Amino acid sequence: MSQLLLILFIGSFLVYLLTRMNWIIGVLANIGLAIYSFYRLFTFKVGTSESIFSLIVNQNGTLVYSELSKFFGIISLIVAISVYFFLINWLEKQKNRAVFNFFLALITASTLGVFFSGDLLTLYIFWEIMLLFSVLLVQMGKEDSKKAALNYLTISLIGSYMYLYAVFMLWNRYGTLVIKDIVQKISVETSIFKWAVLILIAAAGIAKSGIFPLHTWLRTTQGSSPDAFSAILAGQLEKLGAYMLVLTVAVFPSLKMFPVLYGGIPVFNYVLIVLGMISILIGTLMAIKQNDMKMLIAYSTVSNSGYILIGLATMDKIGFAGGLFHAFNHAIASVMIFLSFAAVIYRTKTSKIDEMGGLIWKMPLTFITYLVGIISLAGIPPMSGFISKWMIFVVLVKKGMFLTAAAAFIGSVGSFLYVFRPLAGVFLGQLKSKHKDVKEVPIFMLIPMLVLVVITVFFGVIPGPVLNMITAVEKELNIQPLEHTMTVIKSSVGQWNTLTVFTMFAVGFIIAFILYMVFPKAKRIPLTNQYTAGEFLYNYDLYHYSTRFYAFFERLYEKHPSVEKLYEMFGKFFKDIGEFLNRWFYSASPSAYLLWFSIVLLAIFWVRW
Amino acid sequence: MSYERTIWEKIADNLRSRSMWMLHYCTGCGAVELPPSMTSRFDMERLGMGPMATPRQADIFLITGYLSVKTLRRVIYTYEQMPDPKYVVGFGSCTINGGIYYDSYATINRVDYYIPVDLYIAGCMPRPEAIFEAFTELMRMIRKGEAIGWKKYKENYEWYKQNQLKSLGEVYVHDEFHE
Amino acid sequence: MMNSMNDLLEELKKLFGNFEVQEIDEREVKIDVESDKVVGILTTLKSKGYSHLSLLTCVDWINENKFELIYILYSWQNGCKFIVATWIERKNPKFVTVMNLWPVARFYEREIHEFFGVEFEGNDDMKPLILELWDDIPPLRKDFDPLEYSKKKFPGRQYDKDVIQEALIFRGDKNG
Amino acid sequence: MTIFKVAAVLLTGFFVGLTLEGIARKIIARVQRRYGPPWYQNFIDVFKALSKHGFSHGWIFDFGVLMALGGVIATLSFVPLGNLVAFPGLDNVFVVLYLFAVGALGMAMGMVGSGNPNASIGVARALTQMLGYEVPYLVSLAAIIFYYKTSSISNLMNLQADSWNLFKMPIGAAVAFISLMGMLGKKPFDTPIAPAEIASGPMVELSSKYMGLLMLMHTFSIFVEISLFVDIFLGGGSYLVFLLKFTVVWIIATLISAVLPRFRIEQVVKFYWRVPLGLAFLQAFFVLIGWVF
Repeated sequence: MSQLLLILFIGSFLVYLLTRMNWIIGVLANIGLAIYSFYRLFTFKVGTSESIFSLIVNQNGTLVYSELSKFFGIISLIVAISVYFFLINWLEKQKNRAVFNFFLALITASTLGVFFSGDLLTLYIFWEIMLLFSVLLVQMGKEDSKKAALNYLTISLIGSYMYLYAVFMLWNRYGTLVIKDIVQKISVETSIFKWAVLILIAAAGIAKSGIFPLHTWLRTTQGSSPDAFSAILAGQLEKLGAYMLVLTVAVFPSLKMFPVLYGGIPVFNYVLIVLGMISILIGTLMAIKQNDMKMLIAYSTVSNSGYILIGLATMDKIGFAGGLFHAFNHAIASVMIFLSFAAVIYRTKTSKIDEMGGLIWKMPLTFITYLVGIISLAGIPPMSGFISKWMIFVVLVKKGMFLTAAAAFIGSVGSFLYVFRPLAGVFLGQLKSKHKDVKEVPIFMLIPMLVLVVITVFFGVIPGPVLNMITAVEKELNIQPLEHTMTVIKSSVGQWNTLTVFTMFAVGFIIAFILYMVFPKAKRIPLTNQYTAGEFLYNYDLYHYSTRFYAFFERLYEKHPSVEKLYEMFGKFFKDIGEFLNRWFYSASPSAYLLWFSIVLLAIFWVRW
Repeated sequence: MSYERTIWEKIADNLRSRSMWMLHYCTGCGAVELPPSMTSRFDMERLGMGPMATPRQADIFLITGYLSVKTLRRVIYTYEQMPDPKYVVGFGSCTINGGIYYDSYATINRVDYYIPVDLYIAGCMPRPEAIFEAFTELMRMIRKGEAIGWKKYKENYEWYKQNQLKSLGEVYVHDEFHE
Repeated sequence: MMNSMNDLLEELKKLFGNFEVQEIDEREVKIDVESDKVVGILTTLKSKGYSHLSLLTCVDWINENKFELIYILYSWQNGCKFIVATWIERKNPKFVTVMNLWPVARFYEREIHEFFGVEFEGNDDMKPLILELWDDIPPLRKDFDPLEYSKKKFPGRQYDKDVIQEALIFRGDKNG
Repeated sequence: MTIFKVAAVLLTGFFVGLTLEGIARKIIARVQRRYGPPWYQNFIDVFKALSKHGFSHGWIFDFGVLMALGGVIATLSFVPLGNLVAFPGLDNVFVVLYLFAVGALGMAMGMVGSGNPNASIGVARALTQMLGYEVPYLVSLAAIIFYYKTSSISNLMNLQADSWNLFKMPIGAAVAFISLMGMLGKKPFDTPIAPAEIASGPMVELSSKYMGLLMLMHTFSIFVEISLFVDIFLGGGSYLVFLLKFTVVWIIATLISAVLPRFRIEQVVKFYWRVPLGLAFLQAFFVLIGWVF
């Protein structure tokens, strides 16, 4: 594993140099690296551990290859490979190609590093590498992306410093940072210590996967980062958050560490579930309001992270599997959606829903990608997204957690609403006259999108392979494994067969098609031939309903409280304090420096740190 | 006047005669006679008829009264949006020969000069009884395959278009109100 | 006639000289003024509370060879109406716009221009408003023959028999 | 064997669904003191619509209609009709309810694909209304699944052999019935297709066979929705008993809708999230503390 990581890190410098020479070769090299590491993931033996450099005395950094690392590694490499393929054409219009490629390669390398880490400090180091380069990538986007990057950096740093504090606490107490050792020792600690450590570690995951209250960076960051990178952000980096959450709820044995409450769920996990519920509600309701399609899906990420968190936090065999499977599905689906958006923006240069329309006639394959993506994201059979949502619903109902279930139901039905908005506004309806000459995107952008479509449909019909990986993870984490066969998913409250559902859907479609063919053929008329209450129109740009699609629903929660505004208030408060200090205490002269320096020194001597 | 039909078309015509969905183009005073024919006293629904909101779903097109030049353009546009087979019923003397507006510069005198009309109901305005008489007659005509206005419109499209152009100038006006 | 209207009339007469007054109702009065005083009178009335131009229309007096322009002003304070009428030449009719007093007059004037052919100087928007593709003299002029136009443009039904006569016989008004 | 059962379910859906729709029209007519159309009127309507020569707005329009009908047929085949169960053990409540969304999504996509803003507004309203009624419905179903520890519809049906859920959990049944009215799109919840406001909403551009196929889809969806209610709350029974219960529920729903005006769409959501959702939580609470009759 250290060898693979070394290859990846050195390879990324190589990618940089190659891209400087010829950017296509650079992208191909990047793809090659990713495919190579994808292949290597299957050759590693689960359970091997290696030690690498030592940073602290007596403490070697360790890398451990577990089922969990394999699962998340596979997700993030599928995402990475498809996005890199996409770049073959997409990067053409981008400035700073070399740096872009270099950072992407580094991010993939450090992401894998996080998944392989066997101790908390190594994890932290890879985490920070990933964070640094993703911030640098975010600010390469639209004009307001600098501000977004700052926002992203601040909230991620809140998360990672809290994590670092937990690391210090653990080091202070045990003198070791290897996760396995800590896990064995921690369950006998005082509850305050346990709470503090786990909440601080979970904070990193919460910040990264966009759970309330640290979700505010997602909207601006996803909205203004480079389009292809948004896919990486949603599919790869936010799954790091999910990994971190798995670490807090399952690797640290929350069942043994905390008293068990209603439904057999540890009290710590209840806190997470409540956060997940709030995230689902906020994500859903805010996504319905957005006019920028990338921001819309960014909020849907908030909501889906809530699902993942709820599923994981139930610590039940179905729920945990549902959470993991949802992480997989959401990664694939959001990459599909963001890639199709990137394709749309590549051609139309806008991401506002109400500035587009009717692109289905120009970009049908992109449309199909988006369609399959949203069917999976919204959790509608026969795509794979439904399977994970089903598992989460089942566990919530089985345990009698009705409030959480209601939130999950709102999120699920609400997702029909928000995913339909870009579908209707961007792809369906009247083609805007300024987009008359838009063409379908080039072939290398289509290939990854369509491959992802096939993957989603395949795992929707035959979820067995993914479920096998998930059960392996569950076994490793001492959770009872999920019962399933290749196509049947069983739970204690009933089962269902994905293949039967798909077959019946096909049968239904065929019946409908036969009926369709039997009866008289319809005449194809253009979209400008419309029922207009008898009036004839000439400007059909205005005849497309896409502005404030759900205005009547938005009106119901217009005056909602906003966390974002609260944070802005804090920000302004600190800025004001800074200005105040600046005005009163700061003067740019050597004597002032000397004065403050001596005051601080005296204070330190006085309290004798 | 009827045409050769296959057995399927005969069955289809039979069904069409029992389920006539109408689009009532309420331009004139005739519209006021429709509510009584729809509600409890006469109850149009027992013949399988019902009002429809859009021309796409409708089978019969009721022109309830005089047509001004402006409304005629819309009538033609709407008529062409209806799916085949479609039937037109003209209400009242205004649609037959202009009625009391025969000398108006703004209303046309006979509808069948511009679109084919399968059936006229005389009267100013026709009472619901007359309307029902007309509908049963229309049902008979559809069953017998005599209501072939839509075929005539297709066959004599040139003639109808020429008449429309003669009276209206351009049929679909493109001015500041249609932007 | 209400006192306030009387006072206002006195004031108007003082300002603009004498004019013919015709009382229609307790709250409605019609004044006939010369065309060069109309804008002044309208301005005064507007400042006195008659702020609503509820109608601007035209009548074709073909025997006098004149058009009569009629402004109906309504006051929302006391519910009274002033009808200001003026006469302009029928041949090459022209008048000034009151668009600057009431923006809505743009459309009234467009309509009058369309139906009577009166030009309003200062109104830049003299496109047809209601008729579509009109191709004859303005239709509400008295010298326009609608029947002839209708016959020319909209062919009627040709009857073999004289149905009117038949109907009269049928009814017993006439012997067959 | 399964093939025959599926065929039987679909044919039942077709004949019973269309007949009962005709009967509902007759009932509404009688409530309004009219004579009303014959009971077979809806068969005539469907086949007449199918026989016409209509217009298509491009492939997404056609595909949407096919997906709508296909999705609903797939859903219908999983619904147990009394003791006629096509897929025993596989008829999961959530699967059925979400498979239902395929049809809804297909219809929404096809109709918005027609490019008419009336259709878009109708679809937006329909989705919003769905957000309104699904939540209380799912919560009350969740209470039942929690109580019986199974989410298979046929199992739920068989487990209430002694006493129906209608009597065991009356509040939940009431909530489900109110939600059912919303699902059926009956007044006062027919906002999405308000003909006088938005020209029949999603169906605005539908002509000929598209209209016919969507009428079939509508019939099947009504059949699925009421069947679910009958199976889960009224104890199913044998095939004929099931149909009897089905008819009774359908007639009651029709009678209620015949005398009510229409809600505005925000009123729909407000109503559902205030009254039925609160009641559904109350029912869930009763189930938790064991207050089941």
